Amino acid sequence: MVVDLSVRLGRLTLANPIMPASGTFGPELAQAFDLDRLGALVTKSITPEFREGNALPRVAETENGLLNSIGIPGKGLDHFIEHGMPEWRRFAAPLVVSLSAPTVAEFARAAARLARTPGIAAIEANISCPNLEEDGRAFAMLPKTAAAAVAALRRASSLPLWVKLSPNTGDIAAVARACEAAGAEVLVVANTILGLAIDIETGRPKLGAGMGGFSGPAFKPIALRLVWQCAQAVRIPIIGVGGIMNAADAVESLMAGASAVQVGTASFIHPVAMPQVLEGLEEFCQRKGITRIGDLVGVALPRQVTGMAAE
Amino acid sequence: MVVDLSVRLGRLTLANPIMPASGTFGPELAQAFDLDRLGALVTKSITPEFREGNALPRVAETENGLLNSIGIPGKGLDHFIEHGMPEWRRFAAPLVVSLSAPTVAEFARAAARLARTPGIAAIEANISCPNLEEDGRAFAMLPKTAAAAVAALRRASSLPLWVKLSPNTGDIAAVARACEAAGAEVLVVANTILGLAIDIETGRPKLGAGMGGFSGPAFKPIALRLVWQCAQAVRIPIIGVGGIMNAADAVESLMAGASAVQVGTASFIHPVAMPQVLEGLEEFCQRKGITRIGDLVGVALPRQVTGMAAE
Amino acid sequence: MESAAVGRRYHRLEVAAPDLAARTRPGQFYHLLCRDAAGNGPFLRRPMSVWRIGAEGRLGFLLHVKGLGTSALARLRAGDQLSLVGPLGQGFTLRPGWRRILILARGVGLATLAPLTEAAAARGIAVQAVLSARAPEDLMAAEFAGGSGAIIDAVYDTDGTSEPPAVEALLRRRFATARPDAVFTCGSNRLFQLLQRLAAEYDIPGEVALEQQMGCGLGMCFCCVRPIRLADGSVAQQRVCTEGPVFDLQQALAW
Amino acid sequence: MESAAVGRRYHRLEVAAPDLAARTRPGQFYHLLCRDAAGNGPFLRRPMSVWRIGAEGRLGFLLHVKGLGTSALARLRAGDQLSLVGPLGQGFTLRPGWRRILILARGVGLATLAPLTEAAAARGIAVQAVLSARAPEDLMAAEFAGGSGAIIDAVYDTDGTSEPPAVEALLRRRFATARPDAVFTCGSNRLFQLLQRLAAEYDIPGEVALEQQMGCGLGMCFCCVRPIRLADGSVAQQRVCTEGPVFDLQQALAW
Ligand SMILES: Cc1cc2nc3c(=O)[nH]c(=O)nc-3n(C[C@H](O)[C@H](O)[C@H](O)COP(=O)(O)OP(=O)(O)OC[C@H]3O[C@@H](n4cnc5c(N)ncnc54)[C@H](O)[C@@H]3O)c2cc1C
Ligand SMILES: Cc1cc2nc3c(=O)[nH]c(=O)nc-3n(C[C@H](O)[C@H](O)[C@H](O)COP(=O)(O)OP(=O)(O)OC[C@H]3O[C@@H](n4cnc5c(N)ncnc54)[C@H](O)[C@@H]3O)c2cc1C
Ligand SMILES: Cc1cc2nc3c(=O)[nH]c(=O)nc-3n(C[C@H](O)[C@H](O)[C@H](O)COP(=O)(O)O)c2cc1C
Ligand SMILES: Cc1cc2nc3c(=O)[nH]c(=O)nc-3n(C[C@H](O)[C@H](O)[C@H](O)COP(=O)(O)O)c2cc1C
Ligand code: FES
Ligand code: FES
Repeated sequence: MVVDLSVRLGRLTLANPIMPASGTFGPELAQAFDLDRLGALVTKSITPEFREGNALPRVAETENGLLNSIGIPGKGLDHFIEHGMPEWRRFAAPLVVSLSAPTVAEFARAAARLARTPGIAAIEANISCPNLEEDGRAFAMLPKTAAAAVAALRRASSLPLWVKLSPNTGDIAAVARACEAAGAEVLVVANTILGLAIDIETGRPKLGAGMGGFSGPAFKPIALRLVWQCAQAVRIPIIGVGGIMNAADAVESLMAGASAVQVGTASFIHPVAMPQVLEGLEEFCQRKGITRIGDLVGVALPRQVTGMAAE
Repeated sequence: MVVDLSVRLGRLTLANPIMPASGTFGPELAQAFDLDRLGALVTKSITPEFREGNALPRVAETENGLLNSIGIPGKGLDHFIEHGMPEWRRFAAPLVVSLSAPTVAEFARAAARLARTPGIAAIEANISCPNLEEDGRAFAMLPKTAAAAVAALRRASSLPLWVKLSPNTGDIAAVARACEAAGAEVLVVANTILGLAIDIETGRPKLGAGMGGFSGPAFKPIALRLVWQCAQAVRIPIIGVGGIMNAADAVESLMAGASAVQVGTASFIHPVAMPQVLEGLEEFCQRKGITRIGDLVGVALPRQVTGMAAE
Repeated sequence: MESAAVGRRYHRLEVAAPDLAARTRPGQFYHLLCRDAAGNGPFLRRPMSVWRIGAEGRLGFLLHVKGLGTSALARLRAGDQLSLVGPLGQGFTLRPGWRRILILARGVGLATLAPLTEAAAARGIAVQAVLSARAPEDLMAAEFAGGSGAIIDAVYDTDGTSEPPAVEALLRRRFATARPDAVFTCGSNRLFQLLQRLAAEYDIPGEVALEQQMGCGLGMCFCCVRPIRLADGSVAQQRVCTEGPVFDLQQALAW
Repeated sequence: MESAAVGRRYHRLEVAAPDLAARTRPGQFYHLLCRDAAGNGPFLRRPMSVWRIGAEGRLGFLLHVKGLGTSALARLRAGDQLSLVGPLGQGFTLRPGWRRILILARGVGLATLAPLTEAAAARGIAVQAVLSARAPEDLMAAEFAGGSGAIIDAVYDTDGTSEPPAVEALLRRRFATARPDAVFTCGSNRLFQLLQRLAAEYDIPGEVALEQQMGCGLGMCFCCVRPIRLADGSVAQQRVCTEGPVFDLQQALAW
């Protein structure tokens, strides 16, 4: 049985619903498998200016999860367009550029630059990266600040606009609705949740920066819940991210209302995690007699509030 | 070496910092060990009126955590005072009554009743139980609603007032400060975080209620971060809750700024978890040459913002 | 510890625990930490009925190997440790003066009822049993009867004899011939409903052992409730781990 | 797979991997999934230097058994599987024309430098080594030298010979007598700083292999950076997994 794995995300149609999560991926992974098997490629977040990144160590593990405090280091937008883009353009899969900026104006200026750069399929606005200097605050913490950033991005560029939300907000549904209203075409749910680990021998936090972003399997039930809440709040498609390690996890995210999924931390443990998720997803559909991957989307949502396809 | 395990929590001094988390404990545990070894006893949340509880199943497990949607079932405050209290008064350890109510007025009325009931050492106001009918909203989601509940409770009763916060808020520090200002004597950080799990064979949520509260080891890095944020926001003592399975976890919570800890889910896996945590804590202090448990409190906090004892 | 497969889908596990065995009554359960020798297994414990209460101080469990927990238990071998909490819950009632009982069990439900059979035999109570299984190889009649001498009717999905109408006809014949003083069941919602109706019609007392996912197993969390019709006609959520797992046949509600 | 304890705190692990061995250069590392046969071990992979690149297609690692990852690896036995990603990173440089090199290693740092010793010997380059260890039983001179014929000075904490002033005096003597064309180090911040200073004074090129906690091991996450002084004098965060783990001795900064 042939399964139609293609997914429609706003103006884009992807060959399949599997793509990397920003910051956990790079052209380096082409050593492990053919990146053009992915539904899309997503760059690490690019900032307008050079950024040093956070104090060391930047990574710590928990029993079933990962804490990181990378801090979006990078050489800035000019360097990305000049040196990063040519590298990405070697691949045929649609390229999504993740963009982060400290202010609305800088977000808009950078988006305008990207819109003039050939070879970009969509912008993923990372309005959710926990800003550690402000105790984890980010645009995506409140509907108002999120909408302001999204509206400015919408005006600045005509590229498909994906918006990545934060699990650290107290009201994800309101933030999702505000982003939809401000012109987001796709919601990416979600970035890492703030966490902490302490080395009890030294009495110091395990990360140099203190707190960090928590990802991986331990985060999955929370990420799924956020997808489920957003799917009931908006009509635009959702990309599920958080703790997806295998095909069963991807199915769970689709059933919770995601139209596609991103795989992050899993690639650190198994560089071939993404093609494996893709194969497993196809096998699941075959076993269940599902001919279109879209038929899985949102089946677990409460019946009354969803207009989506159900079994 | 003798370790002084006693802790001061507002007006109360407890013999040691280990106590159960509300809803995961009952006099039934006396079959497993002598409950008077605990620093305090904490009842499941009592509501003014009879409550049926949520749909079934009410529990689901993840790789390293637990989802529950119990829904605070119970026979109400009258029944608790008449039948519950005599059972609790068989124990010598201080009794903390967890109280939950749907409105500020009902919270206050119930607290006034408890203040007139002999044998209660403190009230733990559960202003954080995710109210599933309102998409997880609770008093503890916002500083304003939290402060309103706390202020009313403060006026209604002269008992020591502990306030249990929610991890589902977007600004735990602001909620903590609001509770402190409104008269909370101790903060209990934190209740469960909203999560979801789906049975991919049936396409339905694993819990009858859909979403549920997530607890256990997978939740620990988040719970620790909340303790750490609150410890930097307020001067009143904090009780750390979330994912504490063993003594090392308890030490981590103390180092993050908690003065005492509550153990929840761990008791389901090992009914003797609490006395084991207590023994391990004492051994840790002995190995490290720490003579007062209070010397561990907050040692991992950023130096500049804490006035607490550090090594 | 003794560990052995039983047929294709079942497994028995026997541990030496003389103190516990002496305190365990038929129908009670244990909460087992399902971790294999390497420590792998699900996060929560699993409730398991006591299937054998050996005179030699052995405690036996009969598992339907189904998911994470039961498969971890089935990986245990002689010499491995098993962490168990129990005995827990309320067992079956055998009133003085009863001479004959009838047991209706399906699948692994027979594990829960097996110790009742032995206890009845020990008191000289005759046991008439109807066992339902997918196929003859799944029946486990020997695992059920032990040395109790119970008289067994077997019904199967494979030949249609386990269909409710066929079982109803069989039960009516047994009610007429064996005239049980009480009936007991476990393991199937359909059979429970059938037995509840017939027992009411014949005015025979009875009990049913229920299942429910558990958190603590100790009565503390209220995860494991089932709706039960109380004596006053009202319906209340009762804890399977504490008020149950054995409930009055007429008070239990179908699930 | 071959697995054996080395002394009290070390362990060697050798796997048959001819394709990988053929592509591996001294100083490179592999990212190992540290799961024992039962699947227990830490969440993240651990970077491990290649310690042996066997002619017979074997790849060897030498572990200092310290925490979750290394102890899970030390539990592996013949017949078990090991998931490895690599070879990764930049190896050591041996420039044509060099005749003599000096190696300064401490603890398990010698694992990283051992294949360099073998490679040097194969090119007819003489190796003078100073190995530092807690005590004679921790030295592992044989594990370091293999069949390379390296000349080894051993210094120990137990007799004070490993103190920086003593090591400095020893190094100055060796610089004078052995006149190395290049120097290499790994395993100690103090010894790195000492060698950096002396090599600058004697104007000898050198390299150091650095460590850092890793996320992906593939250059994607920027978890593993170290500050490195670039040719233009500026300091930039470089990835140990990609630009390293081997860096120019003068460009690396103390940690
Ligand atoms: C009082 C009591 C006595 C029991 N006695 C026995 C016994 O003697 N032998 C035996 O094999 N099993 C018994 N069970 C069931 C047992 O506790 C396990 O739940 C069951 O074996 C599945 O566990 P698992 O980990 O293998 O499967 P899982 O991976 O947990 O689950 C497999 C499937 O079973 C469902 N399931 C899990 N637990 C239950 C439950 N309690 N009730 C209904 N469905 C459930 C899950 O939702 C899932 O769909 C008993 C349960 C109770 C409450
Ligand atoms: C390029 C490279 C090559 C390496 N080669 C070897 C080798 O050949 N043999 C060997 O035994 N080890 C080597 N290491 C270190 C190894 O990766 C492990 O980190 C280390 O052995 C501890 O792992 P663990 O899981 O046993 O201990 P853990 O439980 O992870 O940690 C024990 C302690 O070590 C600290 N730690 C963990 N990882 C590192 C690190 N990378 N650097 C500094 N401190 C750390 C932890 O913070 C903790 O305090 C290498 C590291 C790198 C980066
Ligand atoms: C090391 C690391 C770096 C990350 N960097 C970024 C980033 O630059 N931009 C971004 O939007 N998200 C970033 N994330 C978040 C991931 O894209 C993803 O949202 C999160 O890790 C949850 O998914 P996972 O559990 O599959 O890893 C990063 C995550 C990790 C672990
Ligand atoms: C089954 C269950 C029931 C709970 N009931 C309550 C409750 O009634 N009141 C309350 O304040 N918290 C309740 N909680 C939350 C716990 O008290 C605790 O805050 C949370 O479980 C995190 O701690 P843990 O990871 O140690 O379990 C409950 C938790 C569980 C697992
Ligand atoms: S399982 Fe906790 S009350 Fe029954
Ligand atoms: S470990 Fe990820 S970049 Fe080096």
